[in-house]
Amino acid sequence: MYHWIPFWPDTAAVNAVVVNNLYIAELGLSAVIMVTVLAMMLTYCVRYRSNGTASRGHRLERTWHFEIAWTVATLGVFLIVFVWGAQVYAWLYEPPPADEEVYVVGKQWMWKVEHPGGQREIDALHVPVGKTIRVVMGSEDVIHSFFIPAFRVKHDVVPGTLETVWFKADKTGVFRLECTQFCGLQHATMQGEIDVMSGADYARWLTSQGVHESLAEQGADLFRAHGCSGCHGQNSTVHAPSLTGLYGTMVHLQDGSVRLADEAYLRDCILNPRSFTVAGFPPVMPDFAGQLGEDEVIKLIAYIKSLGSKQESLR
Amino acid sequence: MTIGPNIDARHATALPFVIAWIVILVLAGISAWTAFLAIGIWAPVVQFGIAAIQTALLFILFMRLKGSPSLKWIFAGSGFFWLLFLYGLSMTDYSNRQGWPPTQISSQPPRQGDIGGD
Amino acid sequence: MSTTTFEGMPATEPRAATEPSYLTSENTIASWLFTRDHKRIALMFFASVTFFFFVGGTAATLMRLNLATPQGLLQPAVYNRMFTMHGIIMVWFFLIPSIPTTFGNFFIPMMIGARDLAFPRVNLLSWYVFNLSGLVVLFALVMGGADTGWTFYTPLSTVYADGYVFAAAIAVFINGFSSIMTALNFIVTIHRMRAPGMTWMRLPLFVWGIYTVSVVMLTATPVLAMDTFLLAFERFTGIGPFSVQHGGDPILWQHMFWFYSHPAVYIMILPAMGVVSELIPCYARRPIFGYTGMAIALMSLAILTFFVWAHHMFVAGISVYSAILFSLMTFFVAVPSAIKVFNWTVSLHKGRIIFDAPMLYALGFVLLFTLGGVTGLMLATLAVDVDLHGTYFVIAHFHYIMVGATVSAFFGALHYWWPKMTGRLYPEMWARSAAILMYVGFNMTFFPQFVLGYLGMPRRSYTYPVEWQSWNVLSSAGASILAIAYLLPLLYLGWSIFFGRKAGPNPWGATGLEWATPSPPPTHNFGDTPIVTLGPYSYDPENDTFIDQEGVSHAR
Amino acid sequence: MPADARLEIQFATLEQQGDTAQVGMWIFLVNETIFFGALIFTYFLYRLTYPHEFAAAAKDTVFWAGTANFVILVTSSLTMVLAINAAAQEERPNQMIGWLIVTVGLGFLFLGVKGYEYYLDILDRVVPVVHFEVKPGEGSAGELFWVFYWIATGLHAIHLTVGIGLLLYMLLWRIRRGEITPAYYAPLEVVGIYWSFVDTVWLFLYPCIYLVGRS
Repeated sequence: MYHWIPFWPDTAAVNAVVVNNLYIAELGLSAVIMVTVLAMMLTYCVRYRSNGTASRGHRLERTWHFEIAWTVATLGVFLIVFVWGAQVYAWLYEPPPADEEVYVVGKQWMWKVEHPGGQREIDALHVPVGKTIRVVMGSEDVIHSFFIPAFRVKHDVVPGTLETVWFKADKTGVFRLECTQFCGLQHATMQGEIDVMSGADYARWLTSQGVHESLAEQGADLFRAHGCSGCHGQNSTVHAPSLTGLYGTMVHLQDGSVRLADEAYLRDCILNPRSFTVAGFPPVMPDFAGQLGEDEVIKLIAYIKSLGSKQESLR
Repeated sequence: MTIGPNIDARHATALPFVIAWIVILVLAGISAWTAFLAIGIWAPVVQFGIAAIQTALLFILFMRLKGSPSLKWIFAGSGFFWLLFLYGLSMTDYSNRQGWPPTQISSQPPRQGDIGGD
Repeated sequence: MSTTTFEGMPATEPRAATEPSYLTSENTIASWLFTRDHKRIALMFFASVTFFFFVGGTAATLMRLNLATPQGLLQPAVYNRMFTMHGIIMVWFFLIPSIPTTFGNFFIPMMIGARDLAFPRVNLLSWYVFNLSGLVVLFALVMGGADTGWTFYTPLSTVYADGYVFAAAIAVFINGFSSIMTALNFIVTIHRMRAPGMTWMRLPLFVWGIYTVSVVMLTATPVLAMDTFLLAFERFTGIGPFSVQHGGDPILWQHMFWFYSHPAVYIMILPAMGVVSELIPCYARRPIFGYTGMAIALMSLAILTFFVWAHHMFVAGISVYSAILFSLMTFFVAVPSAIKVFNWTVSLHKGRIIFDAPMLYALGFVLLFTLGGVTGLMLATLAVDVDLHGTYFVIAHFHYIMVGATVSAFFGALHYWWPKMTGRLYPEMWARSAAILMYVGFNMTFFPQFVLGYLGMPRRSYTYPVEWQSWNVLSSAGASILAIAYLLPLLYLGWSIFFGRKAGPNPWGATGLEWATPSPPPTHNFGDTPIVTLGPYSYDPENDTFIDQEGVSHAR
Repeated sequence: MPADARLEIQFATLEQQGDTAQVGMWIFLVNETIFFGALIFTYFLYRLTYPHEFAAAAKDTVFWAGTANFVILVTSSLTMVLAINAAAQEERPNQMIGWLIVTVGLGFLFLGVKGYEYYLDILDRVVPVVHFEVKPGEGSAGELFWVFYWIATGLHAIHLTVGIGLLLYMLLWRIRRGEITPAYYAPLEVVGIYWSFVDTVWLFLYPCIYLVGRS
């Protein structure tokens, strides 16, 4: 390849292949439309130039059936493209069961990554090839956008909630990680690397990080330090919902609604518990908004998830 | 299509306006009364329904839409019509966005794929 | 004034030729500053928007200069302020007001046979409010600028940005009043001031374009006004409906912002479509293909444009179902645009085409608009948008529409109506070269950005990896050609005011009512109100004749 | 129609001029409707999201003041209409002036009540950021209600002040110079339309602000 003039980005994930196909189809459609318009325009411009001798008689007068035919044809083609795009979109934003999970916190101007084993990285993400990776993302300040061009994966990271994307890399190598939502002065440098490794390399990398505590263990420390265990612990006398096996279940709330206990729900419960009083429990939990950083919340969530989940039974 | 200054019979009497004024105030009384009843979601429904009726009275009588050409009717309605776009289409997002509203009012459990769980 | 007639035109004396032209009737400064003449206000608007065009263009030049090297030549803070100011100024101070306030102001009353707009004082006030908002934005710029991007996304704009965001938001807020006043004036004028016989289906398509754009301005701008008001409030006090700390939703800002700013794209393009629908029949010497369809397409664009705004938010974390709905709506809105492209192209069929500068601009418009349109389809496709959102692909796409198409139409309109506005002809060869140069420079600037976008270059970055430099240098080189193409008309049009050949009342042999007046027109346009008997565009390419809207036949 | 000093050059007749002015005002109200509608949209969104917090916060609004102002405004709309009625009839110019003065008086009365209510609000510590105390049950979203309260009532008061200014302009300038006659009183009608619209805004603000959390 002419490396100095790149035309096509790396394609290194199953997500990317699917998006590529759609993109190529649309490029073809665009080319057909452009060439049609250009050919018609050039033909008419040459043939009917002011000193041309072509006949000007019998112009198209009753035009409505041309217009209707043209309209219906374009609408039909557009609808096909729409359905295709919507299907892929729903697939892209509906995470399948994950082999691995990582947590990412966006912060002016870096990506902080935490692996479940407690390994931490900044502006870098090591993942194994051929595994479905689920990325749970939060923001500490402004809206960022998590973008891996080689995977065609992007999602905004909005403060105040947790977002999820997934990908399955199918090629080892180093790819770009970007922020595509302008986030302040050094937005342009809020970039990193995705290092896709073979399974063995990845396992070696994980152990070489010199980590003593997994994310869930760190969460357990926080769980005790902030007094959560006083009410939610095994031997507590306070009437509080048990967290064991909570993740992935449907929770009935006081106001009659039902929520799936996913990461975003757990985050909301920790930070703003009174809006999420579980049916049958008194609303006594203090709210932790302002006391916990996004990465601490993520550790707590990792701990709660480690208490067992009903994921298997849901599928 | 010239519409002259409205010198005609409907200006001669103040009676319709006084009646409309009384109706608006009575409706306002009902509206305020519902606020003190424990009827939950129906209170705002009744209140804003009454506000709509009062608005119609003000627009048609006090602002003299009655007897005006359709052009003014169209413009009088189009502001509200355009607001429907804002309210309706925004609600397609807010009614089933992941994690919004934080306390979900519908008792419909969200679809699994929508939440991104498991 | 000149009464020179076009070669071959019947030497009928134009109406009210004895009345002095609007340019020369009074010559004091006060007669300009307190004028109620729509034509003078149009020229004042023209001066204002041209000034802001070059301010915004300077910012763009600095940006392209910075991006010629991977590590950037400017300080990051300066670059961030440049693209923010480029966006704010180009969108609200050039593109949105450009065609409506200059050519709309000048020609709407003339095309419908009125002596002035319905509310001349409101029209003048609109100019003052516009300049007031311009002063506020220049104040923000001089004091250090804002660094949020023109989209002001919260919470960056409310809490974290350290520029003059408050002043910039207030400038946008004030600017909205100007938009609303102008739009209101046009709607009332087109409804109530049409000459006898000027039915809706006899309106020139430019009038349709301005009417629809006014409806969009009137109904979209108040949402932006409230949105920026709340933003300024939150920036000032620290609390407001977008504040995450208080349970607010930062995405609400985006909803209300794009509720305005998507229609704003149509505010820019609808009048341009109107202009092109004037130019093509005039220079192809044949009636426009599918007049009714064109008018319906304009109206449906004006409505449909309100249903698609969340396609700017497909990756923002909105509901998946909502995103699918908005994507579908976006494909629907593409249909009227496709109809228009088709009709413009077919309007060349069996014409007698003259390649004067306005026609070159119009043909360039159609091609650039089509390319912008098909790439818009790609962005409307949900899955592809996930990849392309926030990259240079988006930049290239909307510049094709907003700069390629709208600015081409602006220059086309400027050349087409220049003889009417000033009474002088522009130098044709210079104008043709500028038009071709602009087309070449534009494509060279923005086509590489499509490639860069798909490669993954994020927008609003002052720096990028070395391997993308070749594309960026190409783009910057194109930008310098484009800059020359934009400066050229300033020179030769300026020259033509003093030295150009005098223009007759109807140098192009066009059918509209505005050409039934002398060039430049007298203060009150028409001595006696014209009576319209025909629709626009009664050109006959077979015999090379045309019939103006008052029913008089002319040989060209 | 004979040539008239009040007829502007772009119009053919006074009828056309007067009617065009009214259409212009209606089109302006499209814009105003959407402006306030967008604000009320943010209100609805957060009220649906935080019903309990909004109820707790809205309990502290001054019910009697809002209701009194409702009555005052609706009554002023009536007197405005009566003034226009009188303007249409040759024999009643003094009645027109009388009703207009009553309308202006009611406008000032509204602002007086509103001002006193603001004073009570400040005593109650419900001014976000500068002077705010979180009441039980409000949570942080309660402050959003008060942000809406101050912005909405403030913007409404500005609109009403503009209305009073327009009425005074009519009274002290147009009417005094004899420009409002039974043959041409469109300017007064235009002001009347605007005045009633400001009233309409209050019809919606009243249940938004004063009728929440009372049960």
